Amino acid sequence: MADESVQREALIAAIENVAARIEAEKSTLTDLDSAIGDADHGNNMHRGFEAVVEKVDEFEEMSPADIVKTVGTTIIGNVGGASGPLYGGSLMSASQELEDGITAETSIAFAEAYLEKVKDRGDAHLGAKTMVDALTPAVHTYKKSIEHDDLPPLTAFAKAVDAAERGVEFTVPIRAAKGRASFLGWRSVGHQDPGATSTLFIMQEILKTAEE
Amino acid sequence: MADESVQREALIAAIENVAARIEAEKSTLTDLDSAIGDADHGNNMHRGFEAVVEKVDEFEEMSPADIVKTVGTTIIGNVGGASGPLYGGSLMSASQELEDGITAETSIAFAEAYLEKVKDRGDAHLGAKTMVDALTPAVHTYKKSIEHDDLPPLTAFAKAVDAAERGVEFTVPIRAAKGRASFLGWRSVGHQDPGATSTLFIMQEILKTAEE
Amino acid sequence: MKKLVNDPSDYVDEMLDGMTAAYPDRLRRLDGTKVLVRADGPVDGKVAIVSGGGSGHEPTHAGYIGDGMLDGAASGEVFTSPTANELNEMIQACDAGEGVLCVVKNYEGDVMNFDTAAEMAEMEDIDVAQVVVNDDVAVEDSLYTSGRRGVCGTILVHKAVGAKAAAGGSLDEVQAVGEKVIDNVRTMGMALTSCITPEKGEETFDLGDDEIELGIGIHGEPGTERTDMMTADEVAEHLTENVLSDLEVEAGEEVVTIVNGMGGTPLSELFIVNRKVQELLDDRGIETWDAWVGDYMTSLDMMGCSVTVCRVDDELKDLLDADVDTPALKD
Amino acid sequence: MKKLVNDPSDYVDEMLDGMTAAYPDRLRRLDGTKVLVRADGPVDGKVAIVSGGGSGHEPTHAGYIGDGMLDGAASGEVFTSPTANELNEMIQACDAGEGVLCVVKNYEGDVMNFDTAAEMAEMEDIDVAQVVVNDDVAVEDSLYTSGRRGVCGTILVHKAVGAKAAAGGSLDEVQAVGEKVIDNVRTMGMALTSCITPEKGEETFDLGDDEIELGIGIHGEPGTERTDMMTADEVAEHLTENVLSDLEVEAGEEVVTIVNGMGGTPLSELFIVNRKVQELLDDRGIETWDAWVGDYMTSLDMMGCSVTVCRVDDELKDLLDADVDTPALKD
Ligand SMILES: Nc1ncnc2c1ncn2[C@@H]1O[C@H](COP(=O)(O)OP(=O)(O)O)[C@@H](O)[C@H]1O
Ligand SMILES: Nc1ncnc2c1ncn2[C@@H]1O[C@H](COP(=O)(O)OP(=O)(O)O)[C@@H](O)[C@H]1O
Ligand SMILES: [Mg+2]
Ligand SMILES: [Mg+2]
Ligand SMILES: [Mg+2]
Ligand SMILES: [Mg+2]
Repeated sequence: MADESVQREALIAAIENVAARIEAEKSTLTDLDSAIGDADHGNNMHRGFEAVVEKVDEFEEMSPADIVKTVGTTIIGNVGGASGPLYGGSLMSASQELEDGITAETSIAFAEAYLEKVKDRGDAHLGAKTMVDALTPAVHTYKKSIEHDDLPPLTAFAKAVDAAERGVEFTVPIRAAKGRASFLGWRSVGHQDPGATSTLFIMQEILKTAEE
Repeated sequence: MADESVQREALIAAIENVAARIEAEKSTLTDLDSAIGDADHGNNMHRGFEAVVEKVDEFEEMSPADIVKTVGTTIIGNVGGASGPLYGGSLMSASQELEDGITAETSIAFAEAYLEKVKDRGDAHLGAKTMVDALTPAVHTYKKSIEHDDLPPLTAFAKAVDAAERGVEFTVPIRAAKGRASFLGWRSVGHQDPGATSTLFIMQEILKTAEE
Repeated sequence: MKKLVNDPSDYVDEMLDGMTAAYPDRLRRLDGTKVLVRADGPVDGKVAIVSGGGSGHEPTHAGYIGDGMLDGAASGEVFTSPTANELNEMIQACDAGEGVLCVVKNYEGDVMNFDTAAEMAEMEDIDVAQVVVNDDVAVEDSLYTSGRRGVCGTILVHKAVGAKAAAGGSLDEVQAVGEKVIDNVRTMGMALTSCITPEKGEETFDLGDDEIELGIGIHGEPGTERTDMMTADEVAEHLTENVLSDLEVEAGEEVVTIVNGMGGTPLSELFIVNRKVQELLDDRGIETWDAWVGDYMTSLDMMGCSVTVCRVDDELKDLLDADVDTPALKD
Repeated sequence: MKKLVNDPSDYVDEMLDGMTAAYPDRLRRLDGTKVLVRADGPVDGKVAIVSGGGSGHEPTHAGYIGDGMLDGAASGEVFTSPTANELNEMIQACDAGEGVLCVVKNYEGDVMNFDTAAEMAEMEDIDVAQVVVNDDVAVEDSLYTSGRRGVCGTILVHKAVGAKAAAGGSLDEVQAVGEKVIDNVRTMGMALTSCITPEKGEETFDLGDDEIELGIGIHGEPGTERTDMMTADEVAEHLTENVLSDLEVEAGEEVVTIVNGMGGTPLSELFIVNRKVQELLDDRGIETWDAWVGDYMTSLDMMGCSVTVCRVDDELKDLLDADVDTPALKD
């Protein structure tokens, strides 16, 4: 993989693209959260990434691992709600896996650590209608595509995004067991999970940046 | 004029017709009061006449003066608001003029006393956009038709009703100076006064009963 | 109509039963009336303070019954003055021999019925005095009105006269305190939405999505002016400026302020308005001695607020600060 | 959207400024945060009680800061848990060396952020304990939920633990009182209308003119069930029956009840509901030791109410009766 400064620039570009996408999808996410939650997911994510983008200048001096960690702590410090600790805490903790730079190997380790931390914090199993349902197929597919199918990381990541998309769609017909949507009981069936959706948007933007 | 029991029956019939009319026009009156008041004039009048009708049995034993007085006290005791003391108090006090029965003469005295009492209680001059604007032309016309034009009381009263109608219409284009509508200032212009309207309805029913 | 209501014609009756059920140790209902009085009243040796008016303004009036404030409150139908008969029963039930002060808001219905009730009570040899509150600056006092309306400033009148009576003031002294508050208190209100009365079941006025009413009273009547939607700061400024200029408060003077909710306004929004009100007073060098924020005198479910400013001196500060123990106001 | 608001993104910030402007002697804002603490805190020798959660529930939480109740309250954005960083700052600012009890409502966001904050604070050698309130019986506690939600019963937890701390209870004792209230309190709520959040500016759920939501939480989320419009008595019955059967109260037991408004409901309607709630308890021989009626924990401008019942023994009665002096609750 490329050297640190190239990685840093790519990471910063990805972060900026993610932030722009979140801003553009703010009301989509909030509307999804209106249906089965409390109508703030778009605002929460937007507030977090707005704060992240304000730190971009500082990123120029940082290693990729530190950048990811800072994104995590910034989200923790600005978002609140369930998505704050889930996104922020997991980024912060999984960033350790990138301390030796971003390689095919470390990116798998990062993805696995991130998923583990989300599941741990949120205590959500697969099928509970949360972001875990988007993340799990994506992480499984990414790891398998590289380790078993020997695909290049970019191709593997494109497959992972497809997998996440199917995960998001899977959240629609099932009953929530975690998060606010769970309080709705059977009424949560038929609605798409906001957190799974924002996870997909983020992954799509990372892919788009990498492809450029 | 007819003897006391005939008068009593006519009076009771008139009261019942008035009560029915007020019930039928309840929402008309309330809607007028919504526009420039507090949306309760129909309910207030209805509550009062409902209570009056419940007393009809007692009326069978009473003189016309006592019936009118009881109507007045019943309204005072059940209506509240501005219309309670205005309608109720004036009926109560003017009923004294009927102590010697209902004649052309006593009916004029009653009408004048009633108007005086309304003006006195409400401190409203002509043109203040209140029930006084319906009452004044009616009382003046009634008195003049009998005393100067020698018309029979029924014809005089029909003229009085016409006069009241013109009074009601006169309330539309003027600015209120009394009652809740006065708080609206110029915004009261263009709306018909609820109290003048209920006064007209009452007179129309009395006329209708007398004509039957 | 979206209301927690059974038969609309039982609205006031059931509300009063719900109040006595909530505060059985504090409130007692006079049989067959819509009058609530202190459970421990009449209070020996004390001038009685009574108030009343249409319902729909809760916690006004009955929520202010108790030590240091009201001895009785008469509730009419929604937005309709109580009858003179009920007011008379209240006056009689509350009198402890020291006389009764009636706090009346300046509406013709209220004034006429209280006048009649006072006449009735005086025939029973009860000393009755009256103060008429007219704090609403939205209505100019001119040939074209019956004076200004009484609105949220009434709460400060209740508090001050209640304290004076509790402190043993005579009927004259208590009345004088009421007049003093009335001379020094001004209010102006606005509505974001109309209220819906239970009997009518619809908005009493239609307001566009981008319109508000300025200069409303507390009976769901339209205001003196309809304008485009404003920000909270603009609303606060408009109301405060009107109130201050009418009251002619000067730098260095001390005031009590009330940002009052009309019933349907979230408390959070009232605090947003209060922030600006206090900033404006600060800018003018006027000192807020005490700031009240909440629903004190409402119009059912109306969204909107009013701003009240009352100039205070040492006497009024003592009275407004004095002990009070009622369902809606405690010290 | 009809709100008294400036820039919606300043909503919470300006509301908090409006609160400190109203109660400068009582409340102090921690610089650069959305945390309010007692102006006279930390209180020597006393366990600190802190709470927090999303905004939009006013007077919850900051309205309950004061003697006998909370030492600090953290406000998140509207309906969004505060961040762990702010919660940590609050815990640190409120600790007087005797430890800090966090009263948390059972939402994953609140729980996760309070957990993280507790970890942070413990690294600074502060004793932190937690109670998690989950009084909402609308949500069955099953495989399919993250347990029940915490709603209006939280106010009674605040009151009881606040009293215990004021009386010198240790952190363990205070926590035990919190658990005891939680074991004995149940709530269920309903909505006539959706609320409108300032950022979204529209209803969070669409409800027909003849429909209501039963089993709502306090964040504008739809309820567990949508039904046809009901009368006030039917609503009271539905909520009360569900609460009582979950709590398994028996004849002869004593309870505190709360009929809580969701923010846009007139007080008059809450009393109409309370009337029926008390009638139902009476019918079952359950004794209401105290009845609260008002807006204690709201959802912005939502119309609707919740019914809370809490079983009390002598210990809880003493604590709920103890002195309290906060903007929103006084004794
Ligand atoms: N326990 C959990 N485990 C995993 N994900 C969760 C959990 N709880 C909530 N989420 C995710 O968080 C999303 C909601 O985030 P957000 O609306 O920002 O927070 P909040 O629910 O506090 O309002 C949900 O759509 C879901 O994907
Ligand atoms: N001072 C007054 N003098 C004469 N009539 C008045 C006066 N004030 C009000 N009215 C009449 O009373 C009517 C309103 O009655 P109503 O709505 O029942 O009472 P309220 O105004 O107390 O709600 C007005 O339309 C007007 O005709
Ligand atoms: Mg949410
Ligand atoms: Mg009227
Ligand atoms: Mg009226
Ligand atoms: Mg949230």
